Amino acid sequence: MKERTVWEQIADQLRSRSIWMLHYCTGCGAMELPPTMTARFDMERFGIMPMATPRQADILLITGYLNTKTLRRVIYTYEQMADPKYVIGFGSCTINGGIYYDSYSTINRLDYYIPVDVYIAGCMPRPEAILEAFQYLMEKIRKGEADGWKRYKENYEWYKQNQIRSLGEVYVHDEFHE
Amino acid sequence: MTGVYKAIFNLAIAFFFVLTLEGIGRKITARVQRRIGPPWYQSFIDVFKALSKHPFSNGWIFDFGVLMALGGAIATAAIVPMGSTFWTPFPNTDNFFVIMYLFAVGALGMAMGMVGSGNPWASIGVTRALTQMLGYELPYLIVLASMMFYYKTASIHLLIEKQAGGWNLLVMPIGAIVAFISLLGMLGKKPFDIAIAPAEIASGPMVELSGKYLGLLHIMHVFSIFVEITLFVDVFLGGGNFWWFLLKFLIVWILAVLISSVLPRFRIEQMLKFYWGVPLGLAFLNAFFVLMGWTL
Amino acid sequence: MAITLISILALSVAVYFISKLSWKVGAVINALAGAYLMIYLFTLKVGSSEVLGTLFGEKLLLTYTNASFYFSFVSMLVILAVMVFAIKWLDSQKYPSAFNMFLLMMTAASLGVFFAGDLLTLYIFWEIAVLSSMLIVPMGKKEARRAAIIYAVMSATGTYMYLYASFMIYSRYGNFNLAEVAKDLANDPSMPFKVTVYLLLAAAGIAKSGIFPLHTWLRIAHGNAPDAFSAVLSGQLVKLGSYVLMLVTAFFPTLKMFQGLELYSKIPSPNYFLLALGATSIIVGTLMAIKQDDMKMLIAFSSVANGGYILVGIATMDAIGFEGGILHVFNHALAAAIIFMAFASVVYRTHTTKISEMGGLIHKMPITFISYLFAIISLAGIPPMSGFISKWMIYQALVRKGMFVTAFIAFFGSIGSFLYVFRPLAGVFLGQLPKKYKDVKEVPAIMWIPMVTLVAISFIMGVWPFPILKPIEAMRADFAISPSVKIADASNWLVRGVTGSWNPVIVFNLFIIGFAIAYLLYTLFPKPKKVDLLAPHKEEGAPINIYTGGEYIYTPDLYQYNTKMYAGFERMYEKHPSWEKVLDMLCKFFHDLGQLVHGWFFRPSPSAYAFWTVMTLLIVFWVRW
Amino acid sequence: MVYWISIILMGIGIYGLLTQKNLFKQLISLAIIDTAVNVFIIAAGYVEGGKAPIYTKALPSFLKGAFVDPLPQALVLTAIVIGVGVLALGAALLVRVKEKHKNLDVENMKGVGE
Amino acid sequence: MMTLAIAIPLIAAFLAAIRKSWGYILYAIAAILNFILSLSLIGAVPSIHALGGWKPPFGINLVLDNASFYAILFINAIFLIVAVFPDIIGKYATVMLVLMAAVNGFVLTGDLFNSFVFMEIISAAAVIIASKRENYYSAFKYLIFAGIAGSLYLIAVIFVYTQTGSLNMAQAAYFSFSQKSLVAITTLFLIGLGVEAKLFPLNGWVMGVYGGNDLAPVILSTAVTFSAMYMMGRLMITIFGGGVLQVLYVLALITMLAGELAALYQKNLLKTLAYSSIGQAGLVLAVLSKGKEPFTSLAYFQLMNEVTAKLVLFLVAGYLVYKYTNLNGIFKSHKVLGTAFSIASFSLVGFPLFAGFQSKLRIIMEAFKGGDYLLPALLLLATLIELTYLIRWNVRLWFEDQVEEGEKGSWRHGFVAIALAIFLVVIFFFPNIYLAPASKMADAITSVSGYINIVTSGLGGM
Repeated sequence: MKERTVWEQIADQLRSRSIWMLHYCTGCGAMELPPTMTARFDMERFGIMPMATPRQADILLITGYLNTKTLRRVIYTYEQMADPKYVIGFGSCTINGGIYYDSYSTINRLDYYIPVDVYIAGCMPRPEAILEAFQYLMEKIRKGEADGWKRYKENYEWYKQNQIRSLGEVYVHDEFHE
Repeated sequence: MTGVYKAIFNLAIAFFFVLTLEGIGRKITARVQRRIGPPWYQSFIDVFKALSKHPFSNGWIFDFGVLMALGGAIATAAIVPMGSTFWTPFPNTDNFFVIMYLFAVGALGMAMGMVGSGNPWASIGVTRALTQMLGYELPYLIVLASMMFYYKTASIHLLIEKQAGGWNLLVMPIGAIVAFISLLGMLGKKPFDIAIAPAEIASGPMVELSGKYLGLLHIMHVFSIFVEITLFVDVFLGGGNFWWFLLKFLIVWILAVLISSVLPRFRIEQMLKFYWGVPLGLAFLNAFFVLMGWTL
Repeated sequence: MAITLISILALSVAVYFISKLSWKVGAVINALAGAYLMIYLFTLKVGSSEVLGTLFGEKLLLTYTNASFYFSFVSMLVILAVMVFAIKWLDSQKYPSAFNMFLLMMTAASLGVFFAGDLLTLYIFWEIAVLSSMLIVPMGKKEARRAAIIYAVMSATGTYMYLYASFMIYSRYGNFNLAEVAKDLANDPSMPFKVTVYLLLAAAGIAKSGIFPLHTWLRIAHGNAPDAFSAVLSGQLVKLGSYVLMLVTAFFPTLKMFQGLELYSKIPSPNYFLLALGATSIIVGTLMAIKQDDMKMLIAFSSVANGGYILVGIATMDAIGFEGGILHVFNHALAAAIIFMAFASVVYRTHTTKISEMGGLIHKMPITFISYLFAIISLAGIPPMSGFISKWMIYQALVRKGMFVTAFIAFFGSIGSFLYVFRPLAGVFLGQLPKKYKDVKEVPAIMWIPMVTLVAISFIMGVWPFPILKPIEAMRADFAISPSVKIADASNWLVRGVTGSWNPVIVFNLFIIGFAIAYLLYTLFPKPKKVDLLAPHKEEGAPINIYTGGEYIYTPDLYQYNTKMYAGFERMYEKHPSWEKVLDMLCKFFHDLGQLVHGWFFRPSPSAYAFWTVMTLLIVFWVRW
Repeated sequence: MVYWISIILMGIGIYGLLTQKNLFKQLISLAIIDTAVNVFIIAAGYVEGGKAPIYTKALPSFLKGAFVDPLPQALVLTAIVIGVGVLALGAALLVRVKEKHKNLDVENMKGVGE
Repeated sequence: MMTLAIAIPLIAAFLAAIRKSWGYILYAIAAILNFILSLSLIGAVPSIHALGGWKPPFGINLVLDNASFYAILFINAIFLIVAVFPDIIGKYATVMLVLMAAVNGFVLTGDLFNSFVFMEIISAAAVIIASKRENYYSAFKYLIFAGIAGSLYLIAVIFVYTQTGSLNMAQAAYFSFSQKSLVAITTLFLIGLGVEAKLFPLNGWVMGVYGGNDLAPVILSTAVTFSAMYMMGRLMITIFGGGVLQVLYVLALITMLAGELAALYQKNLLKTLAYSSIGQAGLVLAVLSKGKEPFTSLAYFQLMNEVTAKLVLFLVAGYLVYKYTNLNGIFKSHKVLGTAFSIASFSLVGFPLFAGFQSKLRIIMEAFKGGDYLLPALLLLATLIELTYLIRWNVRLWFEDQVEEGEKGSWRHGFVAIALAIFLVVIFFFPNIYLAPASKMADAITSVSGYINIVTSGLGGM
């Protein structure tokens, strides 16, 4: 790992204090986010805020399971985010496919397709776990260890291969989209 | 030459003070909602973090628009008098209309750049912002026009001097109330954050902004807030010396934040109907009172 | 003057035959003639006067005043630009020879209107200008044929009222001479006569400059005329109307004429009536412009609104308001000319005027875009372009006079203008480029040079407005409009109003500094990565690079927001009463009346003829006995 | 008395023009009006108890002045000629009208638009 | 010598009736001779010619004063212009010759009954001309109308005779009628002449006749209208001064508006122009009915302008309407005709640079001077309507997408039309070409004593 310059260290400090989050939700995972945001747990006190578009976001929160159809969107969204960007895999679905692991269309392991910085285990993880994960991510950022975005750049070919293997072609191109 | 120094001071105050206030505002909102909220310096972190990221640019008009927006906002913030004749950078040029329209340069730049990003959400947001402008500007301008008629001047620092006997808030309270309601719209605070409704149109004009573009526009927004509230403080609260000015600024800001933290969002035509209803009527009532000489 | 005008009129006929050989040569001759006229304006001495000829025993007088200079200068600026523009643009037109001829003819006639020293000369040149311009209009789109008729009729409505009033004046004072008439009117004891004459004379200006009851021709005529000619229509011809309105409100001593009729704030009620019409046209123009999908019609309605501004400014009977109104003539002329030329360039390449069919042209036609951008900044009245100064002056006057309702309308129009000028900006130039325009190119230099020149002039006048304010101040001195404040204070770099002043140079510098600071900040932080907008032309299957909520969109037209942009606002007045419909009803009424006459008297069988003969016999006997 | 005849004839003529749908009947009505006018002219020149205005050498001198005015009669001759001409022209036209429009009834004529 | 003006065409007509194939040539010769003759008459003004040596007020006499001189000059000039077009005249040369004789006679005659005879001949000839191109029904309607009018005219003549004991016009002018009989006489004359002069509501025939073929409007709307207007002035002003002039004024104003309104509604080019000529006739009559100078001269000035413009319009329209079925954009193929048409129509409207401007503005000006505010207002309203449909036609004929392939045009039409159109422009710059004759005509018409003097003393002519 390259040594960070002073500016980068300062920047990492700032980045760890201001985490703007884009959450990809399939349903059950998103259930746990409102309590995290609202008065009970209040994630804004750590500078974490939900954002509307990938352009503005720093982290991509993947809650719940992915399938071949949604994975395209996730990859696409991830690529639209500005560097540096981080990914949190939320719940066991992103780790091993969760309860739908044996479905023909379920993506079992997110890590093959985009680099994940932090996983949150559980089905479902409690808000405390989410906050814990954020704290952990902040720590990693501060240390400069949250380098998923760099890994993605370096190993782009590998990620691409995985994506193509699973999806056939990453960007949809058929008669409906012309 | 002193004008230039004062202008630079203006900008510095605008940047640091308003960013601080933003943090305070978020804190207050959090407290209203029984949360703890971020620290007061959170906005600084946000701005500089945004600036530190590696952004995407959607073409030269996108860049140009952002620069024009910030440039316009800086130019406007530089000529606004801060509460007293002494803190007036350019006493010959602090005409109200000049400020209002110079302010529009920034808005236009932002609108152009954001629509230049090619994203329809941005266009929708901008059209909403423009429509909203149609709503809040009219009552505001009528109140200001009646004030200029009353004092026979449009120069802000002269207006401040004329209030030595009593604040306009007390001289024409109706006008002040209308202006404050318009101010809420200008600030884009909660019942009137139609343009950047994040849940509806993916934060509207800002949809394509990443990294430093977001940061620069945030700074522009900061200057805009400074101009808007400063105008209100100068024209209605009698300005005052530097510290008084800051205090009044703070109070106005907190009031706006408090109101916005408990209200939901209007729909666009609801907003128009609202502004063209009671506030506009009151503005005309105020103008009528001024014409008749019935001021307090 | 007389010889120049007549020779230019004669030259215009010659140009037709030259253009028949080669229309390019004709267009160049046109441009040279325009340039000559432009220079000629500066060689003329203010106050000189000449006799054009004699008609009905009255001398036709040409007088060169400050107002003549100012208005002809503005006109020539616009016309010259369009003439140069047309050298290349004409190759997209069907009737280049006739266009050249009528354009030059119209130029000479308009100058004649501005030079006219008496009512009759004005009328003659006015009709020539109307006729020649009316014959250019139908060369445009299909709808333009109807437009020409409507234009002719509306214009004639005003003109004939003017004519009627002119002869009323003549039969009373035995004089057509403007200066004499002004004196006579000031001393005339009969108030009804003065009011009638005033309103009837103003009718010509109202019809021509598209003020409220007679504004509907602007939409259809400007919207469908040949594209470059719309620039002349909106930038120059409409100003003929403003000139007449200026004559009747400011040149004629209305304050003295209508003493005792003051309605509000020392404005006599006839003037106030005009002012109300102006204000109405601001509202109508703005609201209608906001909902247009055709970009030329949009700016046509904006011309209605701006004509209203000019009238409001002039009719305030206030020094600064008057100057504001007159300066707005210049500003709007330039802005409208640039905008229409930019649109002509766009149409030249894309062959459509529908906003909803375009988008993203900025990447293909950047210079056109820049011209349009600066023009709308001027049109919306934003510093540092010149458009702000005139609006500022008009506001000053309105505020000083305590005319809050009018001020409200002026503000409404001003903010409304942000809305409507943004619509073509976003819909035509910004956003996604539809596939069919992937091969569009920037227009040739001969077309963009005039636009850019006008932009430069407007810009310079915005930063340093004193040269253009000088003739206006002179005009105000001629008409002795009070209060006599010094508005243009060039030594202190200030533009002064009654309620304050501002320094355009400082404002401009501040803006430059602000922009520099912004640029500094911009370069300090990480370099951006350039992404394409939706780029369907690059390679098939490439991903879109703008945020689409994770969706894949390959058809850029679908990702362009340019229809019903202000749907929320438009919905509030979608059931508005339509003046066009009222006028249509009027037309229908006359038409039906014709049908009635036709059916009753002209079509029937011999029996009916016999009946009418007998009836006439009986009626005449009855009447006479 | 003769005037009355003229007026009645004229009334008949006008009534015919007003009421008849058939073009030929209208033409006849016109002819009746013509006749009415002619009668009127004769009546105008009539002198009560006057003799025929035939001027011979044998005419006694006391009869001078008791002539019926001869000029109107001369006029009537001309008028009749003209009337006949017009009538003939009208009749000729009606033949063509009938050929072209298949009918002489105003309401049933074909191809009479506008 | 005046008699020749009637005699030449009549002789030619007899010859033409004998040898049909000579018709056109005879017509052309007669038209040229007549025009030269009427030019040469200038030396003979003022004079009268007593037919058969019967001195007025006993016999029929022809009167040549300024009014009738310029009228026949103008009328013969029109006949001469029409002579350029053998294709328009076609088989109708004989009738045209009769018409020429009748119109000349109508203008020249100084005898009331004689004028009635000529009027009937004009009507008969006009009816035959109107029946060209199988336009029988309209011709028949015209016949009925003319018949009724002729009867009324005749009754009026007889009235005059019973009052004055003479048929001589000068005698009638000299005689002072009682007010009631004056009214009765003028009313009957008004209606009798009103049919030819296109007075409302006696102008129903116009649409069918003018709109039915190419010959009728060209000659009827010009020469015949001119003679009718001349006679209107002669009878209503010179001979029966006063009388029903006010009624005429009102009817004329209604005529003007009704004609223009109906033209606005009309969709057919020839019929539109027919209505337009009704409107213009209304204007001329309205001005004429003022009964005094300078209105009379302006009325004739306007009439001359209108007739010239109408000649161009009807020539072009008649030519095009029967050549093409769809006229859209047809001027693209007939540029010269189109230019002439446009110039004539602009002149009709009264745009500056064209003749109509001179006359219309003068009328407005004089009306104002005379304190009449109604006429200018209605005139301008009518002009507005006129402008609407003329511009509509111009735009349609020039700019609409061409449907039919254009054919090669006739040079005769092009030449004559453009020459007349340029003449209209010339008149704008030198209005005296028309205004001087018009004012001389008006002088002669308004001067009652002058007319009586000519007839009673000026027995010089042949």
